[in-house]
Amino acid sequence: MEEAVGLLTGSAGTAAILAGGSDLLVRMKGGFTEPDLIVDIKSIDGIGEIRQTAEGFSIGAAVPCAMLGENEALKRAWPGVVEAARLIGSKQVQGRCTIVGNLCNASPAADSVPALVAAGARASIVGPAGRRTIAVEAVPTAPGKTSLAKGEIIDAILLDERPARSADAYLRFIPRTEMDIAVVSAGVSLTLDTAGTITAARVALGAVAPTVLLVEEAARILVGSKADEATLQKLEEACSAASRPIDDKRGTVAFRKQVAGVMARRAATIAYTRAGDR
Amino acid sequence: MVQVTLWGSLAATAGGKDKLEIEAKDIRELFRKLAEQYPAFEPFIDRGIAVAIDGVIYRDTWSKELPQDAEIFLLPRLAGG
Amino acid sequence: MAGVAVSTTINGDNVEYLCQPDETLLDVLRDRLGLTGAKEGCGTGDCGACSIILDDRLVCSCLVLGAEAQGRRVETVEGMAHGDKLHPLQQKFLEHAALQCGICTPGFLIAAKDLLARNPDPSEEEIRFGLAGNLCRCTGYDKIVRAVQDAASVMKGA
Amino acid sequence: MGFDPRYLERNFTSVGTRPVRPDGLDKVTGRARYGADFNMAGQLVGAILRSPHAHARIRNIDTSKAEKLAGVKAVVTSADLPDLTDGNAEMYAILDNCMARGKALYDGHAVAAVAAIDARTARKALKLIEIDYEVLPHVTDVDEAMKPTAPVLHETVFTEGVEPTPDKPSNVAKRTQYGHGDIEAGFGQADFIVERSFKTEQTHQGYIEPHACVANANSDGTADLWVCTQGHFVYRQHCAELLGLEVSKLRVTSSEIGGGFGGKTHVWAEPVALALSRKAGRPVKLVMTRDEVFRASGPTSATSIDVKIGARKDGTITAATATLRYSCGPWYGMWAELGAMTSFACYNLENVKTVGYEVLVNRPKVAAYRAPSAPMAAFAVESVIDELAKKLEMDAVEFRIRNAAREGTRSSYGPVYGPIGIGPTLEAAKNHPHMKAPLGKNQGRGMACGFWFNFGGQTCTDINIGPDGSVSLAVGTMDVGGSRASLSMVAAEELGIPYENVKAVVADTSSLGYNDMTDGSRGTFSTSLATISAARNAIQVLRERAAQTWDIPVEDVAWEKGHAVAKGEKYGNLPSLSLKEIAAKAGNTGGPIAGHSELVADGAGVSFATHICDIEVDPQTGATKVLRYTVVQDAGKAVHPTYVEGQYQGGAAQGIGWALNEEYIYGTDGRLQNAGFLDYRIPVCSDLPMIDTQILEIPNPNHPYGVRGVGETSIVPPLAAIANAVSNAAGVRMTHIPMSPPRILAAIKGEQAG
Repeated sequence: MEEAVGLLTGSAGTAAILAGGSDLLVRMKGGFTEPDLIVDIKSIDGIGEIRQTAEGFSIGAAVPCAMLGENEALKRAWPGVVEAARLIGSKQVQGRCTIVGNLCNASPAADSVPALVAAGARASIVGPAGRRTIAVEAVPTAPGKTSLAKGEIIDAILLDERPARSADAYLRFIPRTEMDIAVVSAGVSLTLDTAGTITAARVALGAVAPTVLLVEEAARILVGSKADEATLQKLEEACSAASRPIDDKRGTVAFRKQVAGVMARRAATIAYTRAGDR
Repeated sequence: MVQVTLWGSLAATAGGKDKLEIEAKDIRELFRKLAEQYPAFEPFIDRGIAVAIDGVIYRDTWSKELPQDAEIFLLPRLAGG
Repeated sequence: MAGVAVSTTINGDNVEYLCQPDETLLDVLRDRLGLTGAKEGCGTGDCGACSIILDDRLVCSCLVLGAEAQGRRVETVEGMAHGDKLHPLQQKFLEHAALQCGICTPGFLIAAKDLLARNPDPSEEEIRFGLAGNLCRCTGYDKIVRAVQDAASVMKGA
Repeated sequence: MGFDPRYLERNFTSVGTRPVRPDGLDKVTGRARYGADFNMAGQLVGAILRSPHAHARIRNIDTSKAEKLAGVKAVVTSADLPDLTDGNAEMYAILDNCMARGKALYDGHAVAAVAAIDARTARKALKLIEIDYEVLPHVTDVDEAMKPTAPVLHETVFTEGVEPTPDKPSNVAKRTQYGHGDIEAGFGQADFIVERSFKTEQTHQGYIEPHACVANANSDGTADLWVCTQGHFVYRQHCAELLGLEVSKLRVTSSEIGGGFGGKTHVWAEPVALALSRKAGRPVKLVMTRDEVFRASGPTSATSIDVKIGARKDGTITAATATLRYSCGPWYGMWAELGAMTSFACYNLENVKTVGYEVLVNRPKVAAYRAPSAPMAAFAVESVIDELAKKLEMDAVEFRIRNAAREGTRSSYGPVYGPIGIGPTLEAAKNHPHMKAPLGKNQGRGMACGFWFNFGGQTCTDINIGPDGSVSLAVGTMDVGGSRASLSMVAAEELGIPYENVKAVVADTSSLGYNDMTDGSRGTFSTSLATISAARNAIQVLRERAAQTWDIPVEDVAWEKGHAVAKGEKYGNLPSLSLKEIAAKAGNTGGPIAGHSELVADGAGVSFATHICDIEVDPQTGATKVLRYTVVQDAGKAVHPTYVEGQYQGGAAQGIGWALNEEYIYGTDGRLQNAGFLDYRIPVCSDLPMIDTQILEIPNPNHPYGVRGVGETSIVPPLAAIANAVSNAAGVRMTHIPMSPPRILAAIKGEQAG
């Protein structure tokens, strides 16, 4: 790890970190980037593993997304994060892509990011100045841009242990059934009390702003409710209102605003059912 | 004698007339007479023409015989995928 | 850039090659090693025609660098048959006419092999989603799905 | 060769069976060689520089820096491809498309090319070519391009087909008109009239294999080209004409083809590869990237269509009109004309009129795409037919059956139909269980008909009989989806031998006479005619050799089930001679035994299909799901039914993609925004259900077995069938294709808002 940080810090030209390569190689193919240095981090000790820690889970930066779906404990604790990670690309891409790569690519439409933000995940960063940990939503700052300093590498994503009656869910809208980038997406994480009342909630929306939106108003609406129809209607409206999307080749402003609410409502319903089942 | 209908853009080459009666025993004679009467027709022959004889579409094979009183449609050579 | 020396295993054989650091494994297979079974349909991981299995994981070889194959195991369509005996998937693709132009076929065969290794008894829906990373423009997928279903039942019986 | 009714009684031995295709083994083992799988010793890598502008004058091209880069062996521009087209507008358009001459006419238009020792050097060299562009105003939308204020692509284009010819240049290259009867009077008799406007966006054939070739041009005027193409003889002709080569000195070998669907019917980069090779004195391999395939090779037209149909209360259509505007890219085409010819071809109409406008826009040159132009016209017409049926309170199938064309109907494009299959496909659809299956909430059923002409054309085929009695069949039509199997079956059928004894190959251009390309659904129709003819010629030789062996007159020798048989009581003791026995003695009886044929296959026989589909619409997101899909189509006679089904299914799948998600998306800057499979969304496996097929066999009177082409018609009905299903499910008429979720949701919201 020190060697990788040293290489990246010392490089004079453009340097790129290679983990899964499913974004980097596409950018290289398209001529959008011609790195002078490519640092393959997959051989760094432990970076290809999912570890259960005292606090929860540590998902190494080189763990391909397919591995998340093969980890039963993680699936049980964070089903929404796992389903989001497993929606990135095809089976072929799943065998390569990583959630850290998805995060650092800083696309507003990244699938795993709204789920990670809703989950309150943190990024563990190693750099020339040592180690630091920040909330995942603080990593992307604009499309294609991150808050990472030169030489810094995210070595893992950290997820908490789950309290009882907690669950998350992620839904996205795509025109096909597979192989698309999210037109809009929503991640919802909930904790219920024994009576089924929501005591904690986080709602994040993707592809409706330059970076993933954490919609606090939506969380406030959910907390104290039992995800009844009136609450879900308010949630839907709040999420549509919070969305600040653009028109582009994948969708229109009107479509994104409207469907963001629909996705949030449906994800909340799934998360609520899941949380009640445990 | 055969009844010839010039279709689509071909009609313009015959001064807007889209129906002609021509004495021709085969496609070669038909084309020759059309080109004599309507010089603007010739480039279309070079481009390729489809000839429908009593409903069946043929290419421009010169020796194809035209039955007496046949209904002939001249269509542009088609493009396919 | 200086070349990278790579030692790897391809379809069970030890192979050594020299490649550029930014050269994809697909280009190495096709242009340096003469293994043209994997095809480049897009070069961006969107069509699956270059599918291979790398250390038991299905990947697009256009999204892997040649240098990354160092010390790993690569399986391509050229390694599916045993001598003159076709893999059941290959046989069933032939019998069901699961190919028309055939350009996507190597990728489908490799992806289907990986699918059946993980799930020997897939439902139609599981096959369809399992093969969603492979584009076919000729068949409408109908006969491909049937061939995989048939191969799965043959392989279970074997 | 006319249909031989005896075949109806006859039991075919090969035709109609489902053997494994001869090229299958190579394709499942990865050994089959496609365009990019071929290499020559010492080959260079070619790459093309493309315009980033939709419309720009090229003031100057400076290639000096690129030429000086180490490893660069040739740089070419339009100056290296002088205009040899001699006034042939179609060839000039192809030349201008291969390499821009003075003006770049679309985003992706080739402006220069290099050949270098490797790909990296070639890419670097492209960046060193300096082009001085004067960016011009552009237009990419078909309706916008027709406006008098639109930027004009060519000052030399004055609308053809209008009297008098306009004195101002415009983007409307041509107007065409088809039809018969009295439209005004017809609408006067109508009790109900439906009139609507429709739009369809541009789509790409989407073949998975990018264009690829290896070119080797020698200084003595000879050249070789290895290429993926639907017609290697046509590519030879194009390349020879554009480069000033003698046709017979250019040998073109077709590789296996990874899909074409019309997109590989004329040259794109092949002349450039030859020009590079000629300049460099070395072979050059040129392979397009996927981005180049989308930006610079053959999409279909974007369209804008108005349709008006009137009917009496009893369900008889009294009049129908359509105005069709089709984009052609920057050069003249016949795309609107094909739309005008096909739009009402399914119906028996007394009064019909269609008008087509060929419209030039700053988009890539339009190429044929499977039944070119017919799907969009069918979408517009079949949508209005459905709406009219509703107004009449008639069942949509019954309404179509009542008005369907039949033998003796004057078609909307002119000629009178012989025996045709539209009625039977409609009856089959009406009686299909799919029509009666229950539908759930938010689900809708739609159906539609489609028509395509089908072609014949020039065809040359050889049959050579080996000394051991095995047979080689050399054809000149590219095998795009199993024709080597079907043609081997036909050869086996005629010769009376097992299918396994025939080996079919696609011969190169130096080994066989000229063949038109595999387009217009002509492959199996035309080449089976030529194969039957060649086989019968070979049988004539076999009979002569048997006669010689027996020393009897050839008239007394018949050919039965693969054997020469002496006819007549006086030869009662002569055992028959098998093909194998005759072949073994060929050296003693006159040398090699072969059968050849050169012909123009005519009378391909028009083709009709009816499709049924069920769609579920999510009213909150506009998402669609195809629940069930059925294709009913007339094949005349299905030679290899499995591959006929494959054609039906494949065409339907392409139509589904077109209907729901595929489209070229241009920015206001005139640049294509989705030149890749990520955002140009062709259907994936999980998008589709199984696609049911029903093959009808209404013999084509112009083929001995009754065969009709089957390749294209299956893409004609889906746009309309799906639009009708979505409209029924969502409760709002969809008029813009593709019916992507944002368009469906906007339509639903619009309807709710009133």
